[in-house]
Amino acid sequence: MIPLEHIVVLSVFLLSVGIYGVLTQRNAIRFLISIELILNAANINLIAFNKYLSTPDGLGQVFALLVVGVAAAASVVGLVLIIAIYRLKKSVFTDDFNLLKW
Amino acid sequence: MPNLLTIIIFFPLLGGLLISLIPRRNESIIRLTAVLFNVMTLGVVGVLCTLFDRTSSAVQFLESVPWIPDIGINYIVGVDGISLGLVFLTALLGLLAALATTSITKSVKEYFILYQILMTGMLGTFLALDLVLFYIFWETVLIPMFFLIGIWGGQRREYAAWKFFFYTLAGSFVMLLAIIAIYFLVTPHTFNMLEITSLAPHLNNNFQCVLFLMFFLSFAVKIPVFPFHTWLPDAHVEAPTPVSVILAGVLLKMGAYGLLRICVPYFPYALDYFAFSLGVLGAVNLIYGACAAFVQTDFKKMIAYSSVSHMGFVLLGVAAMNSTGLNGSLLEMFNHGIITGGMFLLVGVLYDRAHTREMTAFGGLSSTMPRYAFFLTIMALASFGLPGLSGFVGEFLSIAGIYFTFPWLAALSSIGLIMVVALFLTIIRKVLWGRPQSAVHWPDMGFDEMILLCPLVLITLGVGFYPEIILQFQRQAINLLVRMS
Amino acid sequence: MNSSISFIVPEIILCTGATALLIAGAIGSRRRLLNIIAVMTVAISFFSMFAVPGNIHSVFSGMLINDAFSYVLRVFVLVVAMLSVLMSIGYTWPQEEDAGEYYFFILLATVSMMFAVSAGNMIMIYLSIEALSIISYILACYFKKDVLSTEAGVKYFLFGTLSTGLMLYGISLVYGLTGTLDLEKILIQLKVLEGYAPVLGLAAILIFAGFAFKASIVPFHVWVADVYNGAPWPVAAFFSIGPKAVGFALLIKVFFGYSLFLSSIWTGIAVILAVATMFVGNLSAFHQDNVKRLLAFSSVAQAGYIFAGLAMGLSGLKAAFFYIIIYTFMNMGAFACVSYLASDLSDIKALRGISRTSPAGAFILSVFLLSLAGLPPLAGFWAKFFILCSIIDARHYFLAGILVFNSCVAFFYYLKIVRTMYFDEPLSTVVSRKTSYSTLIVLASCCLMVIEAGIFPRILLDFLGLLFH
Amino acid sequence: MVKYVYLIPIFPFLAFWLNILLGKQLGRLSAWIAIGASLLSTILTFGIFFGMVTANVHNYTCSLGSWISINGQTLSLGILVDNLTLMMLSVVTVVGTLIQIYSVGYMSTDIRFTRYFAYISLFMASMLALVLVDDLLMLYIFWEGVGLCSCLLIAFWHEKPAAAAAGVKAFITTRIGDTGLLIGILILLASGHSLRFTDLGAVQGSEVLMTVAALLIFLGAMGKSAQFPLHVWLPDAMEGPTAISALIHAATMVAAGVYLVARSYVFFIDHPLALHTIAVIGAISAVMAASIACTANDIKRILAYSTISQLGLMMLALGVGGYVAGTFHLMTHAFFKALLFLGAGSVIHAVHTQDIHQMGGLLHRMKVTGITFIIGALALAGVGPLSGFWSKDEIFIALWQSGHPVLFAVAVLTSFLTAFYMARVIFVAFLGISRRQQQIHESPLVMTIPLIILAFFAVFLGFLGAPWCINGAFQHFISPAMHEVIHMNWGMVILSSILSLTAITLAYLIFVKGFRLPSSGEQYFVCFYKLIENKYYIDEIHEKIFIKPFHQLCSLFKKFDCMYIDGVIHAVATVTAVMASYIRRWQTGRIENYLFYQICGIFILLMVISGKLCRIF
Repeated sequence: MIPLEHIVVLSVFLLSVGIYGVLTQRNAIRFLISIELILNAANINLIAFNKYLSTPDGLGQVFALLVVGVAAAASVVGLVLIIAIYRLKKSVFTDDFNLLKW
Repeated sequence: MPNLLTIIIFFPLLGGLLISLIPRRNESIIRLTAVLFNVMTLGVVGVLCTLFDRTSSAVQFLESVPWIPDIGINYIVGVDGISLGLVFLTALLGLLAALATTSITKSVKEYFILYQILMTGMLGTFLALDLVLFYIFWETVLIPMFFLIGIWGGQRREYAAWKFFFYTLAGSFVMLLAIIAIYFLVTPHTFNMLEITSLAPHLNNNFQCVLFLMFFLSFAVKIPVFPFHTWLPDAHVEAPTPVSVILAGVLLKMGAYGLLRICVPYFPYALDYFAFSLGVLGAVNLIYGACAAFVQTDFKKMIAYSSVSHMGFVLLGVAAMNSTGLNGSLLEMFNHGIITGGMFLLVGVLYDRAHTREMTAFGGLSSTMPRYAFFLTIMALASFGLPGLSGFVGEFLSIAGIYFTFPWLAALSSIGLIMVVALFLTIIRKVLWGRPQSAVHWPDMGFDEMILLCPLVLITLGVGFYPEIILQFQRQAINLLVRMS
Repeated sequence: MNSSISFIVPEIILCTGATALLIAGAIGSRRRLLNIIAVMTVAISFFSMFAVPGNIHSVFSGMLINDAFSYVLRVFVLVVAMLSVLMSIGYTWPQEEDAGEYYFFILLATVSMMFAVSAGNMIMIYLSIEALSIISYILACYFKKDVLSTEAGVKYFLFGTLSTGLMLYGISLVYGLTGTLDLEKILIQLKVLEGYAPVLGLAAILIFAGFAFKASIVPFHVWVADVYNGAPWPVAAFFSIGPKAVGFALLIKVFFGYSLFLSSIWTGIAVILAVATMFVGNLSAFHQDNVKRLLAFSSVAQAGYIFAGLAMGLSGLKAAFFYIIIYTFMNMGAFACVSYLASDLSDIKALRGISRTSPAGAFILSVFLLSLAGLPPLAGFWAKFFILCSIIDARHYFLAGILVFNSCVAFFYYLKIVRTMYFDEPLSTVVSRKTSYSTLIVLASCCLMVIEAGIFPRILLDFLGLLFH
Repeated sequence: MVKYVYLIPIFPFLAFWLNILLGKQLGRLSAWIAIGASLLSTILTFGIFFGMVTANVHNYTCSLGSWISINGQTLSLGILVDNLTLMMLSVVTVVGTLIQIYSVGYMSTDIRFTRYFAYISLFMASMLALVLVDDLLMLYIFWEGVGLCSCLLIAFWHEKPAAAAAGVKAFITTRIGDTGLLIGILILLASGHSLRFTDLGAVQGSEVLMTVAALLIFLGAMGKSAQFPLHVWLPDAMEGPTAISALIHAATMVAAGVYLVARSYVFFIDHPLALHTIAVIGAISAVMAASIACTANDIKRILAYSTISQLGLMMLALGVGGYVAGTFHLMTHAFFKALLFLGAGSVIHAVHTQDIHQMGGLLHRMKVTGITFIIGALALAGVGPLSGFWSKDEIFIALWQSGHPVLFAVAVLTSFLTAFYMARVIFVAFLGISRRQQQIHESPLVMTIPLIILAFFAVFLGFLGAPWCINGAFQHFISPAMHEVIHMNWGMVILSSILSLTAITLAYLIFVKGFRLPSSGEQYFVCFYKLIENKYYIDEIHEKIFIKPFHQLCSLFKKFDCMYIDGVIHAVATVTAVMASYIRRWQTGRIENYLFYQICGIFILLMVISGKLCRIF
């Protein structure tokens, strides 16, 4: 069996990639993808912990499923918003969203 | 009347509420209502004075209602010899200032609403005996004052209003911290000022000193004590006449009153420790105020700085820590209220005619406005402490008090005595003497203006001739204060 | 199960009403009807709170908890919803939008807030926060054609998803450490987890960041000004009180009730963040000429005060609670009043000389602003006073000093608005405002609350005393 | 009768209020109200005077009620009537009444006629009360009162800038002395002593402190009596109406300083250092002022310096123990100096100039004025047997007996100079040829009658104290404890007669015959003359040492207020504002920055929690 540590390292790696993406990407779509990576890192954690815990009751897996659903909803809303702003600004680059400041 | 003090405090507010119901176009009715309410307030205060037992040092007419029992905040009001004179002063100047509002023509309704709130705040400050209540009334004064200066003031009214507001606000916030700190330091925890009087002196010395300084800072801004005084000339100058009267006559006394009510009885060790510094500040105030006033070109500013100077006597009296000094201090507060109130009224009279306050615009009024000259001369003489007028008694007692404690300070302050004379004689010389500056002759004071000054002049003369009129009310309370500190 | 259902009756009513509104809006009902339905739904839900059984501790196998804390907060959330709905009715919408949809989102946001405050499980917390966030994104860009509104939505979305995503990661770590997501069980497990402190700390901070984002604690506050600025007035008002209260409620619940942080470190962190929040909020508001942004930053600063109270243990908790309630009314009142007086403009110039044209409005707005500033005897003073009491009681004199300094700064910008209304000459154009009853109700109730709680704070305190006895 | 003594100041006081409040309505009647009031006071004074003398009562005290209590002592308004009081009362009421009558004529054309009489009534009231009260604090109160009246009356013609400035200067300068007096009173109070004059002899306490107290009290007297270096106000005070100069600045108020020293003499006696100081200050003032008077050209200023000089002589006498001499000279001086001033006033009234060189030959045009003036001048010069002669003699004797040769020499020199400058005035202004074309008329009767009455006193008052006449009645009266018989000191009589005659002769040679010094001495003399003509530059020194630094201090404080205190306040505001605008820029509007903040925040919190930062807190 793969040790828990490996999976946790994977999840941390995914988290790091997600955060890196969030901090560096200017494209809103790429940003969305990075967020998904973070969510999935958490999901991996949840499932793995559920598996390796002494009393597996399926809680983590259920939660992961819920997260997938919620993340989908969030992505939808996000995409809608990005489309809405693309209509107005003809851009999906976050640098251009700077009317509101100071 | 069991709730006499509550009536006194909230009666003006009631007037304000009533005024807010009057349509704004009925200006004369608004004015009349305001005056009427102030007359009645003064009447009730008069009743209070007659019912007051002057042989007792205790707090009288005590009312105590639990307010926020969780942390022991109560609505406690009471009057003793220290506050009685100031309450009377507030009610009297309140009435006079409400009468002296002919120059207020803009938004009369708002003016009087704010004015009535201000009255409540001031009366409450003098009568409250719970620290939180005291603080609330103290702060209540702030906003009406900000508006009264900021809306109805002179050229630089906004600057003055902001400056006044922030100076005082910063000070009062420090006081708030001190109030809360003292609550947690005394056991049992209480905000009751009378209970703290017996509890606070047992605090350890460091706490006493720190708390003393915090309270003092707040009061120092209000008094004002050098170097926290620069709001005063601006605020006084820019405020309209009646507001200047209240500012100088009553507001400054709030700080000094706090000193007597809180700093002196609560922190005997700290008072002892800081007495000399306090005295030095008093002397500095006295000299600095007089000097700074001397070179001003604005009549009102001169009077304003002279207030700084006069408050030096109050500080000196407190620093003396003996009954002579404290009596002098308290009496000087009362006298200063009367005299400077009158002075500002007189400046207002001139401003209404000349529309300027530059000293160079005046001169020779002694010949063209003899009645004005009469009043101004008496007020100026009283200001510099001519014996036989009220100013002298307070100043003499303060100086005597400080002499008994710190002789050298008395010697230093006596330089101030000379400077004050120079200041007021210069005012007389520039305003009343000389050839009339302007070709236009201003009409002499009318009946309406004289009626405002007459009570002040009478009190000035009365107290000067027979100071017992005031002293008899305060003596017992001061004695108690001396015993405590 | 029966009791579980009866427990969530108010939420069910809200959901039903929301669905009805959505349908009614879609079939083109008149706005008036939608308004009535929305108000009625919230009102019925409010009254149904009285029917919630009090004898059960938890429902849905511990997902929701029924204690005094959550009960009070649910009622409170409903009050917030009512105020928001009323304000929305009175608000002059610049664009003809689908009101049914709007109320639908508001009511759903209310439902998710109610779930959040009564949550007993991390899953529930995550779900309700995420739901609240998603609805908020949509509400923020409610004016789809408006660049500002859309930008606000996008920014909110980008910021919010990252926050909730990280929070989720934190929750997953907690799950890994304790093997459970039930808050009470976590509490038991935590006691044996000394060795895992660093990981637990990471988890706690990620979760904390998620809540702090809602409560707008620095540095998780950056979205606040931009989103409030872009969002419509009633939405901004709603954001400034609803989600923020929820954020604080969760902070209290998770970090106090279940002490997810080690308490000794908690105080230090909370003090630093409170100070930072106060300073950043107040100083950013200092030069604002945009009233909406000004109020946004002021709400950040207010969060700082509340948080400072929270840092001070139990007495501070009560003070913070008092503050949140008072804050809700005065902030709501301020938003409603400005939006009413400035006729949807957010520049401070729109308020010039308002005192001449609308003296009562100017007076009421001054009451709210001065209460926010903490002037006695208004309610805001007591709120600050109790916070200060708790701080000084805990001997954090330095923090007390900073709070007081910040109050001074805050006085400046609140008074700046007041002075604009009273000192300046009115604009030449005479604007005619449409005054609706609902606006009046909002203003009057908030104003009364602010003054009443200022003169008799005891009533509210006694009420809170029940909560914390 | 003596129990009505408190009415003496009350009459003028009532007259003051009547005049000040109803001035316009009363018109010229106000003068007669004032005069009536002081006549009543005069009558009452003399009634009491004779009542007490015939009953052989030397002392009367009574208390009119308590005023204030300090340091455990109750200070009450008390009255002390003894022979010194009676003498002062008589002088003040008589001279006061006469001068008021004179003023009716002198001020007849003035527009502020009623106010003049109001002020003068107030002055009379304060002065009489000052004389009557029995303790130092009460004295201080009325002391300030007379000072105020003096100031108001000096500046009576306030349209003249010089008059206004002189009024202010007078009050401030005397106030410096008064402050000393106040501190002196406080020293006595603080050491628990009674402030009553009758108890001052029993004062115990540290010698140094009490000497300081005595010196401070004398400082008050210096201010009032215009003694060096506080004398600068008196010459300027001549800007006031001449009648005022006569009443206040010659006869009564300035004598109050001497009165104060005489009144608390028992106290000074115990502190020899203080007494010596009095003598020295008196001597300096006497000779300095006399020398200045020799060079002055303004008739009133000559008289003013003469007053300073004569007051100096009185102080000198008191300082060496010549109590009787001092008070005697005080009395005689009051009359003849009032006479001289009134005479000068009469002259000025007629010729409208004060420069003696523009006068001349006045004696022929103004017979009454001229003759009375000359009588006064001779009395002042100490020509026997006029009153000044006798009192000056007393002073010489006192000095001689005290055994201070220098002080005696100073007195002799002063006396010589006095005779010289008075002779100068007479020769230049009254004799010789007229230098003016215009018609000069004698003043009206209302002015000349007081002159005549005063001249009568100037001639005969001295006999009260002349040893051969009624056996030194004055000496026994003023100092009832003295019982020895007074003898004529013929040596002194001869000395002073020679002195005055020489001086007059010298003046005659110089101013009538045009006698000049040999040119070799001239050079040296010119320097000296210049020094004197510029009044020893004392005004300039005052200006340099006190007034200019004061003004500089004032400007400094004003600047300090604006620049430093307000500067700090504004700096605090500016720093906040700058910080605010800086922090505001953090809100860049770019979402990537926001996310960066968020991640950073989390990292910082992590660091804190891992124990690296939390130690700080």
